[in-house]
Amino acid sequence: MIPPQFDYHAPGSLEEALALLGELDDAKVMSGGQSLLPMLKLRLASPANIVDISRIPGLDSITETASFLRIGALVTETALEESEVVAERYPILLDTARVIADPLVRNRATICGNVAHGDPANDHPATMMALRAQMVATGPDGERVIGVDDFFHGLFMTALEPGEILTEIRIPTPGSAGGGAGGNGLRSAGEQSGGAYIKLERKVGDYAVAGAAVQLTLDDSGKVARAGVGLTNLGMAPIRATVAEEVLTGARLVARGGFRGAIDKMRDAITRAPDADEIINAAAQAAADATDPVADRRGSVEYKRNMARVLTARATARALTRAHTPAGG
Amino acid sequence: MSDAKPRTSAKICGMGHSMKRKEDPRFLQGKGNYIDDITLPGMLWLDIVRSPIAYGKIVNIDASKALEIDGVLAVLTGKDLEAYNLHWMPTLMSDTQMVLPTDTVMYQSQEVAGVIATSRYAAADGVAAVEVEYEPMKPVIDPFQALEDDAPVLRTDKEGQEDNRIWHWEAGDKEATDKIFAEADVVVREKMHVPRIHVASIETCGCVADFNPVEGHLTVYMTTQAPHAIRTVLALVAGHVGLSEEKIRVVSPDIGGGFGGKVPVYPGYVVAIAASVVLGKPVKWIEDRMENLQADSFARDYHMDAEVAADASGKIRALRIKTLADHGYSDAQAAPSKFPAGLFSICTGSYNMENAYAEVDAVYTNKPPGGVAYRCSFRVTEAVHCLERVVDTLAHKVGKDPATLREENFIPKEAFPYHSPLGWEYDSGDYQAAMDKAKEMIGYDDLRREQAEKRARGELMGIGVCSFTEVLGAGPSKDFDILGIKMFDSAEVRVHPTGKAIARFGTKSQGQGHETTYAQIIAEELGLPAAHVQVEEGDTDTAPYGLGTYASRSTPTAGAAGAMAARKIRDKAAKIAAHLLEVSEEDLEWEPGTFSVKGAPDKSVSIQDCAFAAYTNLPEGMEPGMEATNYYDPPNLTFPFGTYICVVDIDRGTGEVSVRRFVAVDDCGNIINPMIVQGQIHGGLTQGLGPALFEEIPYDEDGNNLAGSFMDYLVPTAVETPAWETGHTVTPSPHHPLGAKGVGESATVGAPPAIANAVVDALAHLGVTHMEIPIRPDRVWEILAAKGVAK
Amino acid sequence: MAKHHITVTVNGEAHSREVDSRLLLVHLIRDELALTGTHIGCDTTHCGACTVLVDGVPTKSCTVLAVQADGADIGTVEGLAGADGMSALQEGFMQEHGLQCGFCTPGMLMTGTALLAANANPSEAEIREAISGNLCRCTGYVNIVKAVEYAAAKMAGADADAPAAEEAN
Amino acid sequence: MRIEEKFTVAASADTVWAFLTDPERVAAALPGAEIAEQIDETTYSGGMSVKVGPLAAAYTGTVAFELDEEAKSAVVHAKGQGKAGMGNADMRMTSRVVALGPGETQVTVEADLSVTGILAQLGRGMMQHVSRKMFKEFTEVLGKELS
Repeated sequence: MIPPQFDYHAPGSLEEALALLGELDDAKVMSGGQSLLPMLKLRLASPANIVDISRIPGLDSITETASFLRIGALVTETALEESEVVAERYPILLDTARVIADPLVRNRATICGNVAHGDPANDHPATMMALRAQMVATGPDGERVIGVDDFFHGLFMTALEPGEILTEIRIPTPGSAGGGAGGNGLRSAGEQSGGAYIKLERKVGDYAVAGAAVQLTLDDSGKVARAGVGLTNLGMAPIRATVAEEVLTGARLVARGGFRGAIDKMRDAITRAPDADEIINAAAQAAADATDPVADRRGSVEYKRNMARVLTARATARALTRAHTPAGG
Repeated sequence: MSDAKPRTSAKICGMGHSMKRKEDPRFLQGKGNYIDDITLPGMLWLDIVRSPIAYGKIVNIDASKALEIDGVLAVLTGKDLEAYNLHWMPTLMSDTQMVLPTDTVMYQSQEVAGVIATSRYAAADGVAAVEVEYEPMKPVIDPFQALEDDAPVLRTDKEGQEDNRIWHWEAGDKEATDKIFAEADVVVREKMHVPRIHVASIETCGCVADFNPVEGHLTVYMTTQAPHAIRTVLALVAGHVGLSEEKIRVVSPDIGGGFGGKVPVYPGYVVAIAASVVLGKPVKWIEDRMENLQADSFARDYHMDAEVAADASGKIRALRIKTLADHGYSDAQAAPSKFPAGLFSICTGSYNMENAYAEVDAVYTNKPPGGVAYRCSFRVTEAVHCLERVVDTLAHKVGKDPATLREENFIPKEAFPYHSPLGWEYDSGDYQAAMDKAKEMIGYDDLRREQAEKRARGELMGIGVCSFTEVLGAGPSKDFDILGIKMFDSAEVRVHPTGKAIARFGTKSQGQGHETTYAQIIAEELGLPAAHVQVEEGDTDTAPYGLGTYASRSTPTAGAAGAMAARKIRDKAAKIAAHLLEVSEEDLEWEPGTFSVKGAPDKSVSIQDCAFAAYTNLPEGMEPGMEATNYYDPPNLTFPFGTYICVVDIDRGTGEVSVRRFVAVDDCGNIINPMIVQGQIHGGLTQGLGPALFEEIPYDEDGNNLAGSFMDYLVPTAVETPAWETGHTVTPSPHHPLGAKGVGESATVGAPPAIANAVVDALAHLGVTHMEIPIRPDRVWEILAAKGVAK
Repeated sequence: MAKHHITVTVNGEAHSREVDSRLLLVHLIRDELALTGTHIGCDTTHCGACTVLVDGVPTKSCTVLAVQADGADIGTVEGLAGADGMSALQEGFMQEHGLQCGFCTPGMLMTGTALLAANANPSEAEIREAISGNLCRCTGYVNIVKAVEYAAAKMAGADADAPAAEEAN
Repeated sequence: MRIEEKFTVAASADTVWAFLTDPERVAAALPGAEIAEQIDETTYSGGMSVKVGPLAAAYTGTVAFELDEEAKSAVVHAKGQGKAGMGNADMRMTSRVVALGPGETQVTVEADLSVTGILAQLGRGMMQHVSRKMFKEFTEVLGKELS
């Protein structure tokens, strides 16, 4: 398996990279190359030019500001796995990184590459949807910020223009107005959030049969203030399961203790409020209903829809547990 | 039944010692010499244009653009080979197979043209630039459809071929078997498919063909498990163009895994040889993984319909199996010529029964030709899977624990040598001992209790049992040959004056550790330290003729030959010792490495002393030197056996199966190197796990191979593979010189039914009696959903 | 198509070459530098037979361009052995029968070496996870896990006479 | 592979029928399709290039039209060969046009698509996604052009 001929360019700065993308015909941006090079070797893609951005300084950091966790274009999956702030505060990201390809691929593969590739079978897009991430595209005219909902256009298609590079992903911090699961609601005191990504794969290194990312923010009464649900490989593009999010939002999924818990219980009994399991199941079913999978060697349409349901329920349960465990759990 | 202590000291390191492998240092330091490591001066590269369609006419091949590429020297097509009558070649089963097509392609990824260039990269560019115009035809993919009256006849090249049938094979007494079925209390039946799989050795196939135009001599370095047989086949195929056998040298270098996939002659080898002959330069061909998975010989692909007749208590009375074998477009199996269905008639397994009848029909389809054995002694895996599955169904039907039902049907150990209803003479066995040990190791009764508790809670846990009997060591010359060449194997042992030795064999290791185990055999018999015995295989110019390594035949045949050759040398050494000690031969005693005088143990000479004397101080009239050759024609096959028990847990939400524990108790007779035997079992189990849960090569209706790369051909990683637990019993083979039986493939044979039985066992209370392999999560989930237990 | 002048240090030795854009690192190592211990097994970044260390990081060299490695420090299996023969991990593979055909072994060794550099005392699960990008068709992985454990124990100065592979009888 | 689609267009049945039976207009509505020349009364030669992100494939071949004016049913048989060993594609598509009202027409499309080669082999339902995407774009253009 030998790649076709192309010209390779390794710009030393972002400006240089953008200039190259402007000048060159049929140029493709490469960071870790772990998706692009296999496609070249299979001769499924044959760009005339490859612009390798991996030598550009300053794009490889993970930093947390008051509002965002900022992941640079060259941050590898391994770096994400080893990041303390990710482990402590964004376990859903750690979940996601850990199930991508295999450890050797993750040493080179980047988060931004995983997202920019636009492959609905990639894992990060669903998580980014659950987290309401923002994509920072840098082009000849500077930066523009694209909300995750507007980013994925279809099979291998994204909002990135040919001359643009995905230079950063911004994830709202759990404590920020974004509240982890987005929305514009102001954060109230005592909020807690947690998330989880669960992937069903046939073996290590496989694309997902299905994957579900769930991020929950609970208010101080234990009710879901905001919910984010993203799904992997269940349609032509990554899917945000908005109905499932609506089902979860406002629900109290975990009982409070003590006197307030007893009052809750009485009220729920009188109003015949559905219990937590029923709500989670309803959300999971709503997630399944949002999918549009095709049958392949990974399973039938019915199987995949059901896996969307099962994985969403499990990811929701895990997200809840984490929301109730200090420091992300 | 307990392990005998090794007869030799740790210094000599004969049988029973876990000697560290002699081949390891070079592999560990990156100094192995695999096919792609060979570079010859002036070497060119071959890359192959392959058909993207499964069936169709070639309208035109336009190589002009390829020839314009810098470095591309030539494009060889079927028409070019036709000029030398080299466009077709015989298969090992006396069928024919195209080298390159002249007009029709018969399967996806079939070789269509060869591009020869000065580099790997130019050759690949050349392949992409060759334009082939096809006129596609509707392929025949389903073997059952291939048998229908309106199916197109695929092999129009074969005169008199009026349908897609290749052959019909049967064994046993049909009438007597049918009679038992008609009167039996209980009959159970399962239909099952053991699907097409691929050995997927991590090293693909390849060769460097080096034709010397001045001397008319051809050297072929190639990934072959059977170099000598290949040399003969090459001479038969290309003798008419001047390549006679004395001018052909086949060298099999280090092999990165074989498992049966490196037995056949693939078109790529022949095209490389043709290119080297035409261009007068060395030509290298190395397959990539997609070519390997899509065009090399597959394994299995047996559709079986199995029935067992029993009395009301579950005592098995008879077995009846009807099978359809999908061979692709040519019967290119690597099997003994008189055994078109391999050793499938081992299908009565470990159980005593009155009668049995098995039949196999083979058909052509538009798929790659085959099949090879995938770490199995010629269709034993299919036979064992079939029997062990349907025996479980019987246990379920009569309400008995599957282990108990097996025990009640075992051939008792007093019954050996046992004559099976389908004609085998089992050499030795003690099936109950292996079962007892496996049950004890895994804690069988506790597991059954745990299962009952879990079932009550709605959790799905299963315990699977398999008690297989293998048949290895092909084979005795009265029955076994390949293209007429008897399936003996050989050893040649030379002891040098200083007491060191070289031993050469007709087999070829692909990871089995022959350099170590064969040295241990010589050490056992001669008392020379195994460290002082250099083992060589694979070069047809130096090694004695043999049929090669596959079907677990190395220890039963070449290993025996090594022992016999060493014994000849020891006999000669005894005479020399008597001469040196000035006593008669009858007065000598032999302890490994030393002859001493009976009653006077301090009067002794070492085997090294004898070796030196063989060159320096001979008894009068004795021929100098110390070497011997043996061509070993085994009197019978060997019949290793074992009991495997597997515990699985099933996720009711996703249908995922996880193998929690797996205990394998094997009996391969006397053990040469326990460490290596255990390693072989670990590997075999993993190659049983793969087909049971992951591996399969499916085709869509258009003939597209849907598992053509490691993206979809799912080789288990360390994460999916459980920590195997192994144990053994020892029941020596009475006819093998060392009492050994062979072990390389037992685990591949025994593991799939153990795993499948465990999954079925987990679902048995729901009325499930069978699961097709590979047991994919979606398949399990469909059943859970149908039974209303999916979460 | 453009050529690129690159310099790579392989096992401590610097090499300069003019390479095509598309030359894969594994082909630079095998075909140009004749270090054939690094193998090729799959082409689709699954098998890990081509694993080398790039600046200490285990990397599938079939999925990296040679030009991407310009300036890098590359380690291959040929560079593992010390003056006294074999590294602790190589010795572990030999003692625990962690290899059979030997084809995946160099990749396993490079991955294992990097694992032990990062984690001196990995658990069985950690070892299995670490080598999950390296396929082996012969050993069933059990003894590869033991080989890594052997090396960890030896490097920790523990009793180097770790018991060899014995059956659980 | 079988694809079935049903959609309504806000145009008269005759308008839709005229569109669906005009090779040039159909080609223009299919992204990547191109009619090169007319070979005979019902057959045209042409090409189709499929580009999905970095993934690209190009086919050349023929397309034949078989029309049943009365039943407003058209059978289009397209077959093509991919460049650089990409494999072959063969599609037999039957479209039926049914007037639901004066300005509303239902189109049903049934297509049998057979694709060989690497795109069909990648076990990810890639071709299903690609063909669904093409149909979707086609119906969008159709709707836009005629409404």
